[in-house]
Amino acid sequence: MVSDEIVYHGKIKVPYEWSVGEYGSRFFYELKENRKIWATRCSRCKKVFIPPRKSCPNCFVHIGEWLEVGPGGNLITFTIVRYSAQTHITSAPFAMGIVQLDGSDTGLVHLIGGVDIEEIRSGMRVKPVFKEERKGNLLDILYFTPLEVTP
Amino acid sequence: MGQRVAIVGTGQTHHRSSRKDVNGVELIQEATSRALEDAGLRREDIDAVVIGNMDHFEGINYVDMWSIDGNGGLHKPVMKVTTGGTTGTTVAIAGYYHVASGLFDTVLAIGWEKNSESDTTAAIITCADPYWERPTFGGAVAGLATAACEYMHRYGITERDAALVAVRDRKNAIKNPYAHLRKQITVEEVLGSPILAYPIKLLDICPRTDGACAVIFASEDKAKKIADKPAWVHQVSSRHNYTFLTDIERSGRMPTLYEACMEVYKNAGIRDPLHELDVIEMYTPSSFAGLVWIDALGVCDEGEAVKLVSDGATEMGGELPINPSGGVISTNCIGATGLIRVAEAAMQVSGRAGEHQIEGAKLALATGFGGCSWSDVLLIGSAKPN
Amino acid sequence: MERVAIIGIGQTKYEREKRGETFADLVFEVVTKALNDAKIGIEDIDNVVTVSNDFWDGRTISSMAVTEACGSYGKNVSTVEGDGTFGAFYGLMRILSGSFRSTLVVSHCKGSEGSNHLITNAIFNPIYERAIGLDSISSSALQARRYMEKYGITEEQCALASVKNHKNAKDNPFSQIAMDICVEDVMNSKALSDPIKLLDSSPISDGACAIILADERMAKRVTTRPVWVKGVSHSADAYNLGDRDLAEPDALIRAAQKVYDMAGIQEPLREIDVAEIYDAFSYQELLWSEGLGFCERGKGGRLIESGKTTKEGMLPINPSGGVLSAHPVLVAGLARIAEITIQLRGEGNGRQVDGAKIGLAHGINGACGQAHCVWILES
Amino acid sequence: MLTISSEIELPYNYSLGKYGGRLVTELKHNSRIVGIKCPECGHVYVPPRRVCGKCFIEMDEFVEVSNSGILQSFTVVYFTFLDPETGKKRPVPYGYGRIKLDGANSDFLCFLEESDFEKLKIGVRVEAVYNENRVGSFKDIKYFKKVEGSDPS
Repeated sequence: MVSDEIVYHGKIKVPYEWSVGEYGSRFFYELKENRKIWATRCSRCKKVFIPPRKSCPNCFVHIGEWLEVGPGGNLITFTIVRYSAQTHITSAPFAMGIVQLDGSDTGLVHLIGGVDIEEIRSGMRVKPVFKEERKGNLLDILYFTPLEVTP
Repeated sequence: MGQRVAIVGTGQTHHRSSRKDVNGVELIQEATSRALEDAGLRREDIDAVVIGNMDHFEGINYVDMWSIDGNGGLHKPVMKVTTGGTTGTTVAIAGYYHVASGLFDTVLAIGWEKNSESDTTAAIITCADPYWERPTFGGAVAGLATAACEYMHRYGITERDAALVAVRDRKNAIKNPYAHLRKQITVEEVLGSPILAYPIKLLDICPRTDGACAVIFASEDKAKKIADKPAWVHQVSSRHNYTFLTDIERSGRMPTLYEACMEVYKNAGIRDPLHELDVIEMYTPSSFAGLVWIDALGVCDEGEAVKLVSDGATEMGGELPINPSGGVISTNCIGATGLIRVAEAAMQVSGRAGEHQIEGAKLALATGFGGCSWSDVLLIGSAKPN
Repeated sequence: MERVAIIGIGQTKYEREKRGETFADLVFEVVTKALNDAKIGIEDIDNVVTVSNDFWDGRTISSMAVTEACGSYGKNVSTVEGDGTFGAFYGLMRILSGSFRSTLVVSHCKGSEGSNHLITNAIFNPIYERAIGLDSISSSALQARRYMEKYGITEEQCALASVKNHKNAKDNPFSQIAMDICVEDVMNSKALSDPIKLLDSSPISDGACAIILADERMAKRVTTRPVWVKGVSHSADAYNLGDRDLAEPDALIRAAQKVYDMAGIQEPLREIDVAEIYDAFSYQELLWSEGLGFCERGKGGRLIESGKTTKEGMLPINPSGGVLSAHPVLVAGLARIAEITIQLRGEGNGRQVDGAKIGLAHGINGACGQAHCVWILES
Repeated sequence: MLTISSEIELPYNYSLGKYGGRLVTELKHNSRIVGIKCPECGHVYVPPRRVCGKCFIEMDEFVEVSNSGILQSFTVVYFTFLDPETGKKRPVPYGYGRIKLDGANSDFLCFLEESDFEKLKIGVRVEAVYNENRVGSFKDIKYFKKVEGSDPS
C-alpha cells in the first residue's frame, strides 16, 4: 500500500444518558402508564406544544398548563424510506411522517404503520398504536396508523 | 469604526453535579432567562445569540439549532463557536465582536454543559489526534498531570504548593451561591485525596458539573439605558498555536496565555498588571495550572507564582485576588466555564458580586483555556474604554 | 456598514474521497491558493476564523487539526461550527469591529471519513426524534413532500434543478459530479425516500475552501478586483421538525428581507445578476428561490420551468453546479461565496454569467434549512 | 426523572496522509521513527506533518530521528475511564509521557514501560521497544523503557 493512502478505521464510542427532565418525564409517564399524550399550553400566546415545553420558545415565559391532546390527528407529511441505514429501527421500506394531534399546534415525527405504505396519503386521519410493553420513551408508541384504512 | 461594548446582564444556573430535572435546553433556558431578568430585558430585545459547546460531550450535533427553544434565538441570528475548554470565553469574545461590529446592539452569549450525561474523559480524549495521541492520552486529568509533573521539575514546586490553590478557590466558593462545590478543604485533605493521575489528586482537579451561563453584551447607547453600571469590555484576545499536544513548548511561560495577555495589556496601556488589575477570574482546571499559569499573566517573574499564592496576594483581600467566585476547581460545567469567568469579572467591576465582591474592583481579567493550549483573555472594566 | 471586500479565494477540487489527504493538507492547499489569489502573504493576515464540525471530523475541537495549516500561529483565531457562510459572517464582524484589517476564513470537511446517516441523525432531538431514525435524507423528504403538496410543485419541476445544475457543473473545474442528464433520468433514478430520488440528492464530498476578507483600505491597496460585501444576514427557525410548517422557509424570508434592506435591493429577480444557493436536494433550489423572493410563494416550480435561472437566464442560479454537484458540508456555503466572487470578477470562464455585477450567496445550517445565511456581493 | 440512553458508535476512516503515513510505514518495516524538518527554522517535528505552523511553510524533508530520547514529562494514570475507541474501560494504571527523541525538536507522546511513578524521573533516557509482530500502527511501538544506567541529565 502506498503510504499516503493509509486510512485508520477508528471510532468514537461514547455513551450518553440524556435527561428528559421533569416535563418530558411526565409526558413519557403518561404514554407508558395511561396511553395518553399530554401537551403544554403557553399562557401568553396559547400555543399548545408537543413534546411539552417548560417555557415558551417565543414568549419566553414559564409554562404551567398541561392538557391532553389527540389521540386522533392529521398526517401533515410523510415519506417512504427505501434505503437502509444503521439509524433505522425497522427495515426499509417503511414510512415516517409528521402527525399533528387534535388540540396541538405542533407536530410529532413518528413512524406510520399498520397500513400498506403505498396507501399512505397526507391529510389522513391517524391515531397512535401503543406497544404492549412500554418503557417510558417515544417508542412506547409503535406507530401512528390510519383511523380508517380505505380498502 | 466599531462601537464600544459593555456587559449589561449575566445569568447562571445553580451549578450541580447532576440536573436530571431538566433537559439540556431547559437548563440553557434557566441561564438565559436569568440573564434577561438581570438586564431587565425581554427576549424580543435580543438581536442575536452566540452559543457553544463540544459536540461529543453530549452527543448533539448543531447545538445552536437544537437549543433554539431555550437560547432565545427563535427567528433570530444564532451562531455557534467552539474551541474546547475555551468555548465559554470564545462565546464571550464572539458576543463582543457581534456588538463591536455595529451590526447588532444587544447580543446574548451562552455556554452550557451537562457533564452528567456522558463520560467526560472519554469525550475529552476525542480532542486528541485519533491516531497518534488517543491511545495514550488520558483526557484532561492526565494531560494536566503531565504538565504538572513538568512544572514540579522545572520550578521545584511541590504538591503542597499546588494544594494552596485548591484550598483558596474552594474557600472562595463558599460565598458564591451558584458554585458547585461549596465546602472548605484543607491542604492535608488535598494531599490525602485519591490519586487520579500522578501528581494530580482528586482535590487538585475541577469537578464535573451540570450548568449554564448567559451574558448579555450591548452597544454603548443600549448599555447606558439598560444598566446603571455596565461592565465595559476593554480588550479581547485569543491564541492557539499547536496541532499536537506535544508541540506545546515546555520552556518559558505558558506561551499562548502569555501572548494573549501581552496583547491585551499592550492595547489597553497596562504596564504593571499586578497593580493595575483588581481581580482575575482565571481558568484553572487544576491546582498546578492555577499556580504556574499565573506566570503567564505577567503579574510576577517566571517561576514566582508560588510566592504570590503562598503570601496570600491572590486571596480575597490580597493584592490581586484570583477567583473570588471559587473558580474552575469549584465549578466546571465545561462549555460554560469560560463564560462564567467573564460573567464573574463583569459582576466584580459592576460591584454586583454579592458576598464575594472585591471591594472597589475596577479592572478585571478573565481567562480561558482549552484543547492543546488554546487561550482567550478578556479585560473588563468599570470605566468606559477610550 | 463599513466597506469590506473579499480579496482572495481558494478551493480544492471537490471529490468523493480524498483518501491521501488529511484535513490539514486540504486547508493548507486552499489557504495558499487564497493568499496567492490575493497576492499577499500570511503576514498580511491578522486574524483567522476556521470552520469545522466535530461530528463530521470525528474529533472534539476539530479545528485543532488545522491550526498549523491555516496559518493562525501567533494570531487571533476562533472557530465557528456551522456552515461556512456563518464563519465568514464572523470574519466580517471581526473586521467591522475595527480590531482587524483582514480575516482569513477557511472551512474543511471530509464526508468520506464518517457515516452520513449517523452524523445527520445526531442533528435531531435525542429525546423525541432521533429514535425514529431521521437523517438528512428522510427529513428532507418530509419537507419536500410538504412543500410540493402544499403548493402543487411536481417532481419533474424539482428534477429540472438537478438537470440544470449537473450540466452547469461541466464548466466548473472544482465540481464533483458534472453530467448531461434529462428529467427522465432523474425520475427514473433510484428512490431513496419519497419523493427524493438519487439524482435529486447531493453527493458525499471531500474538500476545503478559503476566503480572505479585508477592510476598504487594505482591499484598495492590495487588489484591483475587490468584491464588496453589500449586505449579510442570517436567521434561525424552530428546531423540532413538528414545530415548523416545512413548506414555509420563514428563516430564509427574514434573512433575505434584512439583507435586501442592507443592500438596497427591491426586486431581487431583476437586480441580482447571479445567485449561488444551497441546493442539498433538488427541491431546495425551488423552495429557497421562493424564500429569497426570486418568485412568489409556491411559484418555485414555474420559475425554474421559465428558464430564467439557467446560465443565460435573467437570474442564473448555481452556474457552478451548486451543492447538487459537490456537497462538502460546512464548506459548501463558503464555496458559494467563492463562486460568486469568481463571477463578479468575471473569471468564471465557461460558467461565467455575462456582466455579473451583483451576486447572492446562500448557506444553511441544521435540518431542512433551519437557519439560513444570505450574502449580497458586488463587484 | 427519566433519561434516554444511547451508545452512539461512530465509525471514521481517518486519513493519515502522506506525512503520517510515512511514519507508520517506517515504524512497521524499519523500526524507525521519522520526523520532518522545516526548511526555514530547522525545527524537526514528530509526527511529521505538512506545515510548520510558526513559519507557515510547506515541509518535505523527512529525517530519521533516534529511537531513544529524554523523558520530558510523564504521568501515571490511576483513575478508570471509558476509552472512546473501544467503549470499554481502559486498563489502569499505565504510564505515558512526552519524550524528546534525539534529533527531534517537538516531543513524542508514548506509553512508558514503567507504571510506578516513584521510579520515573524527568530527564532519564528512554528507548523505544517494538512489538514482534508489527501491523503498521502507532501501537507497533509497545512502549518506551528506561535505558539501564541512565540518570537524569
